[in-house]
Amino acid sequence: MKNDSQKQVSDDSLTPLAKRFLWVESADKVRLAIYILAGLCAVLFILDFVVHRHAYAPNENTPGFYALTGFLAFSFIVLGAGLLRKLIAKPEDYYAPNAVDAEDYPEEGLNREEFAPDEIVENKPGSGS
Amino acid sequence: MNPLWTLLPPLLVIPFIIGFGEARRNLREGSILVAGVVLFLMNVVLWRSTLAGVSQSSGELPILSNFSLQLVVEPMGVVFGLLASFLWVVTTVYSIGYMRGHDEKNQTRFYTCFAIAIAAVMAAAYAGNLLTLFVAYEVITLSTFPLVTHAGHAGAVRAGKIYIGILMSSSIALFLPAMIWVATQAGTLDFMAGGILHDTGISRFSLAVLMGLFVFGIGKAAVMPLHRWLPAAMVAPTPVSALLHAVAVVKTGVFSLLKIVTYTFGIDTVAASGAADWILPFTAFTVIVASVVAFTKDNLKARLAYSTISQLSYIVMAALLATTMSVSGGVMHIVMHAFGKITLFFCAGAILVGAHKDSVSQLDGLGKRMPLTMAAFAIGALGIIGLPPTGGTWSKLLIAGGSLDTGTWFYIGVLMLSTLLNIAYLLPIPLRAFFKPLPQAAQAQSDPYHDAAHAHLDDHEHSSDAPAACRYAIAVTATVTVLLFFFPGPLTDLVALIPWR
Amino acid sequence: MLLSAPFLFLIASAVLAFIPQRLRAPLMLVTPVLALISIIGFGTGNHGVLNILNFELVLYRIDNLSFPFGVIFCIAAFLASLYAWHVRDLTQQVATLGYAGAALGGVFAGDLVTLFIWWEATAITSVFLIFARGTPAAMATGMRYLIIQVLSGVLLLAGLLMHFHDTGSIAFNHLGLQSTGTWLIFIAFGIKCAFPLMHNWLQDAYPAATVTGTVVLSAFTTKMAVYTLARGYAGTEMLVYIGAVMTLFPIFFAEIENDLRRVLAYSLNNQLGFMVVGVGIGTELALNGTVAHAFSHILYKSLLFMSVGAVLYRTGTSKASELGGLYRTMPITMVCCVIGAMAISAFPLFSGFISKSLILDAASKNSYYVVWFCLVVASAGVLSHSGIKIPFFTFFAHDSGKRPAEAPMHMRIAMIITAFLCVFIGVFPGFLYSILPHEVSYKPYTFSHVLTQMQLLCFALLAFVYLMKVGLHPHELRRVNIDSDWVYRKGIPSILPGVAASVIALNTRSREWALKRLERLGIQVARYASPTGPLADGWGVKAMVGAVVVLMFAILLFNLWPNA
Amino acid sequence: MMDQLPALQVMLPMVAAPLIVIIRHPFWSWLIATLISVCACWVSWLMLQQVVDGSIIRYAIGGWEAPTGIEFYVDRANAGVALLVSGLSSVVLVYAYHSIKRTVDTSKHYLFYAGWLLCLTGLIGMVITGDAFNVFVFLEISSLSTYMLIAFGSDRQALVASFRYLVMGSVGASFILIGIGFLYAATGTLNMVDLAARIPDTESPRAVLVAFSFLTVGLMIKAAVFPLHGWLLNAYHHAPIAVTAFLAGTATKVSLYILVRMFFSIFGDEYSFGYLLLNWVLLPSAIAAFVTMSLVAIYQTDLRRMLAYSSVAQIGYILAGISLATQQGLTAAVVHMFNHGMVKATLFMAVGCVLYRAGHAHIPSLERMMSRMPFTTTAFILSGLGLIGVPLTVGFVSKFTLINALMEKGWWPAVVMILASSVMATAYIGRVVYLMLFREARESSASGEGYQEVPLLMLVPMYALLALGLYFGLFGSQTLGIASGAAESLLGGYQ
Repeated sequence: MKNDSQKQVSDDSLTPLAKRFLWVESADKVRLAIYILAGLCAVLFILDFVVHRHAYAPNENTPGFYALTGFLAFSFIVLGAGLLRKLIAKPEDYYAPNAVDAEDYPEEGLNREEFAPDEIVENKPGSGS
Repeated sequence: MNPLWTLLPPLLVIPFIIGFGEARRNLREGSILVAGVVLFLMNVVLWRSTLAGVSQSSGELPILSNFSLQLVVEPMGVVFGLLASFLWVVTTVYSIGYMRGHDEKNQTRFYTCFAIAIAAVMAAAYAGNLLTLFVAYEVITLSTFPLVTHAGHAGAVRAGKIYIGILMSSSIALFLPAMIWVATQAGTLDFMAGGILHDTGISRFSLAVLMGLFVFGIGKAAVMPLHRWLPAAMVAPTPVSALLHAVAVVKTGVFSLLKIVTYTFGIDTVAASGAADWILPFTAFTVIVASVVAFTKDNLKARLAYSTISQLSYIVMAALLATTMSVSGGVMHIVMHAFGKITLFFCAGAILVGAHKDSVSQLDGLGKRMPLTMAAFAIGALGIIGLPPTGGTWSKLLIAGGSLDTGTWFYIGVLMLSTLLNIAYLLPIPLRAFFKPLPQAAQAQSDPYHDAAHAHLDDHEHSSDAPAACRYAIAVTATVTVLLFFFPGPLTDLVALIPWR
Repeated sequence: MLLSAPFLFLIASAVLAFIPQRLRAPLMLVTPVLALISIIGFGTGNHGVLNILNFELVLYRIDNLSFPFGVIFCIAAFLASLYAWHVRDLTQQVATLGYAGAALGGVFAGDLVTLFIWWEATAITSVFLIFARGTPAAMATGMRYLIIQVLSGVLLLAGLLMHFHDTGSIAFNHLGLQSTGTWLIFIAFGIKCAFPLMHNWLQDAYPAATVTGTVVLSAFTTKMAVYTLARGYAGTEMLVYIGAVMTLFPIFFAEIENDLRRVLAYSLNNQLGFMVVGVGIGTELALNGTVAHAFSHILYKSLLFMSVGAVLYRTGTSKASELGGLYRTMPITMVCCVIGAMAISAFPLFSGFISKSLILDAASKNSYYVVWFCLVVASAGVLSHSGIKIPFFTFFAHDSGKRPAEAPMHMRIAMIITAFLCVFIGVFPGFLYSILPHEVSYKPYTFSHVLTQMQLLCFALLAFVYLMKVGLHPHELRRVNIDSDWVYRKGIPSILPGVAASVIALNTRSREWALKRLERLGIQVARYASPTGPLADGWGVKAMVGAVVVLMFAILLFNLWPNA
Repeated sequence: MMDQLPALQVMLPMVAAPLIVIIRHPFWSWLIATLISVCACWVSWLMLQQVVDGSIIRYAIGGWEAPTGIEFYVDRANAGVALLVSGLSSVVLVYAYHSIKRTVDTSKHYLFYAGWLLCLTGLIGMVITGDAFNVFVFLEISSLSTYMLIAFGSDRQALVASFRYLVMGSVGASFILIGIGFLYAATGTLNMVDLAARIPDTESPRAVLVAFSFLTVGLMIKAAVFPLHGWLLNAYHHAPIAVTAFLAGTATKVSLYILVRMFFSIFGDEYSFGYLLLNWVLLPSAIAAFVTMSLVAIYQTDLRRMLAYSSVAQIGYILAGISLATQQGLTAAVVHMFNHGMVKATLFMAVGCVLYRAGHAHIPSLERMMSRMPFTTTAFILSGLGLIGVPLTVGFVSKFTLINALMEKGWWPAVVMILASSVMATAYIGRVVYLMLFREARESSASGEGYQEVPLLMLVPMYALLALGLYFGLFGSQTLGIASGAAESLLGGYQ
């Protein structure tokens, strides 16, 4: 909530659906979620040793193959991309004025609307442009 | 019906044009319209009877001992005759709006020369032999000269000199001897199925030279380096540009070449002898370079002119490739390009009359003021590029297909590249009109060439679009451009009747 | 023929221009429904066979392969129209229907000429969805897009003509890479299918389109290309490797891309890779996988574009660096986005799972182990950029402080329906399997299959959490990334002016030189030929007497000529 | 009566000339001259009718048969030339009435018309005579009267021009005389048919050769063949315009006819072109003529002078046709003689109309002539197109035939040169036409406003000739038929 110029919306005025996700604000609950994920991973990993999987590819039946692949592939991609960025990232106006990156989306195509707790029901469709 | 009749409406209307004159201009233009419609109907009659397999010809006028003037109806001529007569009507409607809206002077002279040119175009369309074609060709050159210099100022005069200088000297220095050479070799100049040169024992080298004489002698086909008259002629009033660049002049050039290749050389002779092989690169060069030059032109009409040069070389190329497919494509492209390009010129004129703008860079945001004009422009542009849903697709398909039969894939590549270039220089015009905002300081700019525009700036400033007559004409040609895509049948039926051998 | 699906769309798009504003959006909804009915009503077979210019055209061919594409295109058109209910811009509306119609036409085209026409038509119609943004940048982007699309078209034209020249037939059946013509057609298809190095138009154009336009764009062109590849080049081994590369390299770009719509475009490219691999393998199973994947992909990719579009619509930006924390006020959009993300990541019970598995299975069954492994890696990658990055950085992550209102009602409805379909297909794959081109005996929900997929995804998630914790995950930065389009956007334009200038200078200089020569010649000639010059005035008595002598001499000389 | 036609042809103008001198009345002398000319024209028409089928009229003067007496020899070749001469004379005479009244002192009109008739006598006589020495006699008659007619020109330079022509013409005439002398010495006859028969087996070929060269060069001078055309320029420029029109159409053509007759009938094409390779002289001369003279014409500022140069160039075309020595080439040459005669006469008549009203023929001052003198201008333009050789005009007919003939012979360089010259012709005519039609009149020449059309008596003959030209442009097969017959007769030699 660093941006104070924006209209403050208190958590209470959110829709019920949104309220269900407020836990992501809490560090504890997030940590809990991570633990759950870790636990799930552990269970899945263990299952590999229990269940006989049908496989075609070599090494596919190696226990933990998918787990390891998932983890390493993801890490490789993310880290590789980070390196890639060092090579190819350019300022946003690099291709300007012939690219949309450097310009704002034209307002007439938008319907900017602030969240208003009182009227959760949307105004009619088509009130846009 | 005797094809000679087709010369009468445009010629007979001339006394009426002069007689009614400026004082009774409604009657004057009304009479032209009547003549135009009659002429079109005559061509329709010829069309129907050609489809029915009836061959018609006029009597012979022996201007030389062995060679006469004669008109003969054949499918290619019917295509051209129908096209020219139809567009004469449309162009006249457009001219009424344009010439009045633009307060042009000497309108009587304008319409008179126009009518003479149309009569000559009819003669060219139905020319039964090379001599007749040559005569009609020259008459067209001479009768359109006053149209080019219509404005009368120094620029128009200079342009007129280039125009007549190139067209006359090329036709005298190259076309004429080529024709006489054919006469010397073949002893006849008649257009005959399969050509007249194959049994004359003419050498391959001579054939190649002869072909060169024809291609460059027919300066109206605007193969580089004989193209400069075409952009020069742009000083003419827009209906003239439309007539010159879509119907009468340029199309006579390429049409003549198609006829010569088909009926004088015979496509088999050309293909077998390779007579055209050394000229084809010129056409390819023209196709590409003219497109590139068009890209650099900001003046709308100049851009269209270079586009025309490029497109004409499509047809010349089609003729020189000399396969049934490519020549069919060439004949069809005459029609397809005519409708597309005349639409573009009509639009250019409408923009000039309606908004007093003549440069591509001035068109930003104009689409809101002249939606119909700019939409039609987009359609015309698609027609030139050869994209669906316009008829240009079919002709481009055939020309490209025909180029394969020659065993080289170079020309198909040229056509493809040209298509992309066409997009790059044509489509931004309507697009910026529609999708770019009006410039902040939307002060009306006027064209230095058209001083008359200043005086009427205020009157037109409030008008939303071009004059009504212009809009009707634009709507008609744009619609036909699209219809030719969905219903190419009438055209293909005619083309299928061309006797190749 | 006018009642066939493509023409229904075309007619409707033409009608749009002539009916009042309030009827346009409903018409746009009705048209896909009617078209779907029409497709089913026509039934399989060749319709609209006619002969133009010696070409035997088959305008409307419905068979097992084209049918599912037709169905999904109609659905996509319906959903996109619903999503765009608020749009009052006639250009976009006409373009949308025209584009959908053209894509349908391409899919149902029974010959190459008809295909070519629709192929070009998709380019012409779709580009207006980019132009409609109305900015100079959109103009430029649209022109680039159009030129590349038409380039594809002209290559197709050239190829089909060569093919016709070789075989005398324009029928669009299996082609294979057997001649220059078919190679050209292959490249044409490849451009629209965004093969590596031909892909840039996709990432360039999609972020430049309008909010609703991108949703439309994402559905048709590339999938039509997949269809044509499946039709013409099934079993072409090269496609397997092309597809494998396609699945991998966009992931890296997507990972560091800031504009979420471009992230999705890269993701789209990566998903196309799976389909291309399927085509390349070419077995019944693989082709089924391709079609199924295209089907489900259209849905979840639309859903993702819709949700990002909704955010853009409300906030004015789709850049990850500007967003975050939107779940508070746009929860429905967020949920739909997450469903889309899970679908594309191929979580079990979502559509991606039941379609992608077919392709992976086909790859391993046919012993493309390396490729298979690439696909597995790519699956993890999909999770990274589409499954996590899109929803996470938009709706969670650090709070941008933006508090936009929830997406408008019609957008929400559209998203919810799409999300429902993603889940529905995932849960009941039989429905989708029943319309695939070949008989399906595949069971996606085996224990080991679910297990391995969950292992892959969960450990990938774990890696994400780990990398976030240790701070190795790249931050979202306001940057653009160079792709191979640098060549024609920066490289060539930077040398072109120089080249052009030198050509122009050469031309000018040579012309000036020639003109000067001519002028000098003219002056010389004028000096001789002018009224007082020697040519005009040099013919006095003396000259004549001289000439008489010369002529006499000449005539007498010939007396001595050898032939005498 | 019909038997006496050749004699009538010559005698009519010859007798009428002294009659005019006796009458001395300006109007009557004009009328008589005109009527006589028309009669002569009619006579030549009748003659043409008689010979057009290929038959030959041989008329022995005074009943003394050849070779002792002098005979007139009329066939297809010269009947046409005679018709051209007498026809143009008639038309131009009608036209000349006003033109001459304006420029020549009334008291001298009778002399003028008498001179004209003598000139006509001489020209027709040259054409139809069958006797070599007689050719010289008639040539002198026509030449002397021409010198006089030229001297009638309104400006002082006319005298100079006349004198120069006199000098050059005399050279030419003496050469011809010398040539005839040698021929007589070598063969002992002056009758042309006899000459033709005896030359091949003469015992003194050297003498024949010398005769040939003197005759050729002499006739070339009279025919104004490049580079012996020096007299023509000033003569055409400064003579009364009616005289110019007449001479341009006839005088050079008659000399060319004699040349052709000599080459083909007397010496035979085998001798002239096969043995002597005369084409190596004629063709370069022709090419030089139509290239340089067309070029020079572009730069001229006086309309008359421009047309004079053009005439030299056109003579080059005719010469090119002759030098081919083929049926086709000769046909082209003959038809071009005829066509060019008509066209050039019309053009000079139009120039005369301009002179009549404007008093000058300065090209840059011709702006907007169309609005001032529409009929004159139209006539000028239409015949100008004919000169260029635009299709549907007579010029096209001759050019087509000529190029066709050259191509059949394979003389490509000549073809190229003709085309180049045609382009130049387009330039010099086009320049004038452009000025007349389009150029706005400048302030200075605005004072010339109020030109009117010339009197009807000038317009009617001009338009008659124009109409004839247009007719033969459309029905070129008729002139070509006659010309082809003429060429056949010429090539066939004397029977």
